Amino acid sequence: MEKRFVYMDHAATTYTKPEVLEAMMPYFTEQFGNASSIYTFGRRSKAAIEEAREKVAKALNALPDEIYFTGGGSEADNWAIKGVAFANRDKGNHIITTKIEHHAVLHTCEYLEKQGFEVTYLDVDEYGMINLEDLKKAITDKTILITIMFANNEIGTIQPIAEIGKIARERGIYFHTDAVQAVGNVNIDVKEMNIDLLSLAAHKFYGPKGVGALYIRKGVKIDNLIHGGGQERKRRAGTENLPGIVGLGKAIELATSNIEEHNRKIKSMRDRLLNGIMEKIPYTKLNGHPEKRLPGNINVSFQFIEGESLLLLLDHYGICASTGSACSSGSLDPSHVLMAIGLPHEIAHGSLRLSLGDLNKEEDVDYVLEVLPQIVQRLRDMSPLYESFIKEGGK
Amino acid sequence: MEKRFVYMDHAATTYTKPEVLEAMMPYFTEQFGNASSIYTFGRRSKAAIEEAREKVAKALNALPDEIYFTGGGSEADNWAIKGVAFANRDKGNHIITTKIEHHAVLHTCEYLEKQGFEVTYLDVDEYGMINLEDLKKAITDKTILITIMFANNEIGTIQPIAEIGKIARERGIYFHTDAVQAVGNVNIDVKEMNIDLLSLAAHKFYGPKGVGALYIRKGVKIDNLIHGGGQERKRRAGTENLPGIVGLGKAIELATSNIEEHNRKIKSMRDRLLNGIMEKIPYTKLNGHPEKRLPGNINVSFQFIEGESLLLLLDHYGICASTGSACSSGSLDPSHVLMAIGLPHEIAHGSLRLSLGDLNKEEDVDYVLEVLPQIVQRLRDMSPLYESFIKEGGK
Amino acid sequence: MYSDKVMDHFMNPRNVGEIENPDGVGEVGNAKCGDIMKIYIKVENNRIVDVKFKTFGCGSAIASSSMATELIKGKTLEEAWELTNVAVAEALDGLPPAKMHCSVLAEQAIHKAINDYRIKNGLEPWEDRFTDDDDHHHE
Ligand SMILES: Cc1ncc(COP(=O)(O)O)c(C=O)c1O
Ligand SMILES: Cc1ncc(COP(=O)(O)O)c(C=O)c1O
Ligand code: FES
Ligand code: FES
Repeated sequence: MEKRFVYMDHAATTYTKPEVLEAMMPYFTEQFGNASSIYTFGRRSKAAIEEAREKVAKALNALPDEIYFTGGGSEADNWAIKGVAFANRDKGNHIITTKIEHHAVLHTCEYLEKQGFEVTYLDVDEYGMINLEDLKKAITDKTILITIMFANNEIGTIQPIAEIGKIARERGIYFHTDAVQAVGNVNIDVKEMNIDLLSLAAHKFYGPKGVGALYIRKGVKIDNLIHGGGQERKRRAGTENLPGIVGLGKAIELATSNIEEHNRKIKSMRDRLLNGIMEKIPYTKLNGHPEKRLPGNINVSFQFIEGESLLLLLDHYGICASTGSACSSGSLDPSHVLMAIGLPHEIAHGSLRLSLGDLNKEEDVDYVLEVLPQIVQRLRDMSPLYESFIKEGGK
Repeated sequence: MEKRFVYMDHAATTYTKPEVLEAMMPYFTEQFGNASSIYTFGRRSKAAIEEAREKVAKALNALPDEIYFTGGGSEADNWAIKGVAFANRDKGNHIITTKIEHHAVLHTCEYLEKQGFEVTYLDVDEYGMINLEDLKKAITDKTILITIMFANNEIGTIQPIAEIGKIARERGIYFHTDAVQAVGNVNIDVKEMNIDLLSLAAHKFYGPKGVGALYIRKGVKIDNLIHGGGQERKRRAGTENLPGIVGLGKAIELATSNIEEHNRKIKSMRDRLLNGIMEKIPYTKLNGHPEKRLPGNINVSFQFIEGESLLLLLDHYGICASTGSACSSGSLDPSHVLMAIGLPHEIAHGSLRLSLGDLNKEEDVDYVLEVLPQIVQRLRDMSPLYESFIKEGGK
Repeated sequence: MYSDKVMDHFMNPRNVGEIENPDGVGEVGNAKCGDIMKIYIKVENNRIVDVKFKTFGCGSAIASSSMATELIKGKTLEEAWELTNVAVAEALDGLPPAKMHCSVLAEQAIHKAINDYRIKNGLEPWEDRFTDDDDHHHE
C-alpha cells in the first residue's frame, strides 16, 4: 500500500480552485484600485465587486442590493445576530436558536445574554433535527429573531429551513440561517424559503479564506457591526477586499451552477466509504441524519477509542480528518453537537468526521478503507475499555 | 505629451507587491489547510501564520502574542475602541479622540455615545496637530481610553504619539492609535511610545486588501468583537485568512526593513511635485503640517475650483487622485478633516490629495506638473468665483 | 504540536499490553473525560521487573504511558513512586500545556498499581499527592 495524501476535511476548509484564483489574480497587482474612488481605475474595481455581488444574489435568488460582503462567515453570523438584536430591542429581547449551532452563533448568543437578551436553545433529536413544534412553542411575543443553521458542520444534518422560514414569516419574526456549510451543497432560495438573513463563507465552497457575505432581505432592520467608511452601501465599513470578493463571486457561481451533478459524485463516494466503514469496523455508530445530511459528510463514532489519537494515526498515513473529541478541543467536554444528539461522552470521544469534496477521488476511498480499519484496531488493542469489553464476552 | 497612467492615490490603497503575492500564492491551492487542524497539513498553515505574526511583532517592537489578525483596518479600529470601552465600563465611560480621525474611529465613537459613553473630540490646529495641554485637560477620572491616529489619511499630519502615550500611561488610561496610514512610513515602537493598542491594514503598505491586525498590549482588558471559534487565542473568531495573513507578514517586513531609504526616495519626489505645484499654480494652499507629515502626502487647495471636477479631468489624463470635496463624498459637507483645520468650505471644496508611493517614478512627477496646472486653469476659467476675483483685480 | 519524542512514543508505544497474573494493577481516569489508563506491574524483590499498559486517550496520554512504563521498568518501588508527571513530560521533550494532565494520569496509574501491590502484600498504601478530583482536569 503506497502512502497517499488524502484530504477529507472539506468541511473545515477547501482549497481555492485554480479557476477561482485565476479570476482573482488581476486584482492584486494590476487592477488594484480602491472601489470607492471615482476615477476610472477605481470604478473598474467597483464593477468587479458588483459583478460578484450579482453572482451571489443569483445563487441565493436574492437581489444584488441584498448582499453585503464581510470578512468571513463568523463576521456574517455576528453581524446578523447582534445587528438584528440591537436594532430591534424595542420590539423584544428574545432570540431562538439551537443547541447545535456553530460557535460563531452560539457564542454570539451567549454574549447577547450578558447584554440582557434571552435566548432559547432548542434541543435536537438523535439525528440532530429540531422539532418544529418545539420551535413554535418557544416563540413568545418578545421573540425578535430565530437563528437556525442550514446544515450542521459536524454531523451534516440539514434542517427544514423552508418550514422554519414559514413559521417565522407568519409571526413577523426575523429568520437568520447560518448557511456556511450549505452553500454549494444544497439548493438555496431565500425568497421561497422566507429567509431574512443568511451567512456564507467563500472558503467552504472553493473560494478564498477571509471573505464571506451576509444576505439581508430588503427592509430588515439591522445595526452595523463594523462602523466607519461608507462601503457596502454604508452598512459594512472597510476598504473592500477586492480579490477576495471577486473570488467569492467566481466560486459561488461554480459551486451553484451544478449542484445536482456535483452532489451525485460526492455522495456516491461518500456512501461507498461509509458503507465500507460500517462493514469493516464493528462497534461503529453513524452520527447525524441518515438521509438529510450534507452530501460529503461522514460522522461516525468508534467505540473504545479516542478521536485525537485516531487523527494522529490517520495523519501519519496522510489522511486529513476531524474529530469531536474533547482531547482535541482542549476543553473538558466533547463537541456540543455530539452531546446535543445524546451521545455518551465516551462515544463522542471516539468520533471521526470525514468530509469529502472536490479534492477526492475513488482511490482515496479505497485507501481510507484500507488504512482506517487497521488504525481503529490498533487503538482498540491499546484500549483498556476494549479489553474489558472483550473479557466480558463482547457485552 | 503622451498620456500616462499615474497612480497617486497610495493613501487610498496600494497594489500588492509581486514579492508579497508570490509569498501568498502557495496558500491558496496547495498549502490551504485549516490552521486550527491538528494534522501536519494544518500545522504547516499554522506555522505560516505564526511566522507572519512574528514579522508584525518585530515591525512594531511588540511580542508575537500581542498581535491579532483581523479582516482589515476598520475592524481593528472597531474592535480596539468598542472592545476596550465595553470591557472597562466599570472604570469609566469617557473616551478622548480627535476631530480628524478616520471614520472607522469617529463613527465607532459616535456609536458608543448612543450606548451611554461620553466622547471628547479634541480640536486640532491649522496644521492638524492636537494640543497636548488640551489632551491633559480633557482627561477626567472617568476616562478609560484615548484614541488618536498616528498619521492622518487626508492631510498626512503625524501626531506626537510618544508624548500622548506618556500622558496616557502616567494616568493609567489605555491608548489606542490608528496607525493604518503610518505603518511603513514612520518608525513605530509600541513599547517606547507607550501604545496599548494599534491598528494596521495590509493594503496600505503593499499587502493584500481584506486583512489587518490589532496589536493589544499584554494585560489590556478588551472584549471580543467577533465571537465564535477559538482562533487568534480565542480573541478573534473565524477561519484564519491564511494567504492574507502571510501576505501581511511579508508586506510589513518589506515595508519596515528600509523605511529611511524608502522615505527619502518618496519624499524627494513628493517635494519636487509639491514645489512645482506651488510655483506653477497661484492661489494654492498647502493643507497639513509642512514637516510633520507622511512622506508621500500632498494635500493642497486650489482656490475657485471644485475637487470632483478636478479629479474627473485628472482621470481623463490617467491620473488617480483624491479630494476632500463634498461633491465627491456624496454628503453635504466637505471632509471633516479639512473643516477641523479651519478651512472655509469653498477652500475645502478645492482640495486635492496626491499620495505618492512605490508605484511612482520621476516621470510621473513631470507629467503631473505638466497636466495639473492646465486643468486647474481650465476649471478656473469656468468658475464664476475666479471671474469675480479677477474682476475685483485679484483680491 | 507534539515533540518528535512524543510522536515516537505515540507511533511506537513501548510496553503495550497486559500482564497475566500481575502483582499490581492501577487504573485511573474515566471514559467520561476521555482518558483511562491502566498499568500492570510485575514485582520481584521490590523491583518492577515488567510493566505493561493500556490507554484510552489522546496522543499525549498514549505517549505518557509509554514513556512512564519505560522509566519505571527495573526500578525499585520506592524509585518508581518518585516518578512525577513533570519528569514524564520532560522525558518526552515537553507536552503542550493543555496536555499536561495526560501525564498526570501516568503518575497516578503507577501509584495505584504500586499501592495495589502493597495492599495485596499486606502493606500500608502510600499517600498519593493528587486527590481524586484532580485526576482529569483539562486546562
Ligand atoms: C487612517 C485610517 N484608518 C482606518 C482606515 C480603514 O482601513 P480599511 O479601509 O482597510 O478598513 C483607513 C483606510 O481606509 C485609514 O486611512
Ligand atoms: C456552520 C458554520 N458556521 C460558521 C462558520 C464560521 O466561518 P468562518 O470560519 O469562515 O468565519 C463555520 C466554519 O468555520 C461553519 O462551519
Ligand atoms: S487523554 Fe484527553 S487530552 Fe489527553
Ligand atoms: S456641485 Fe454637484 S455635488 Fe457639489
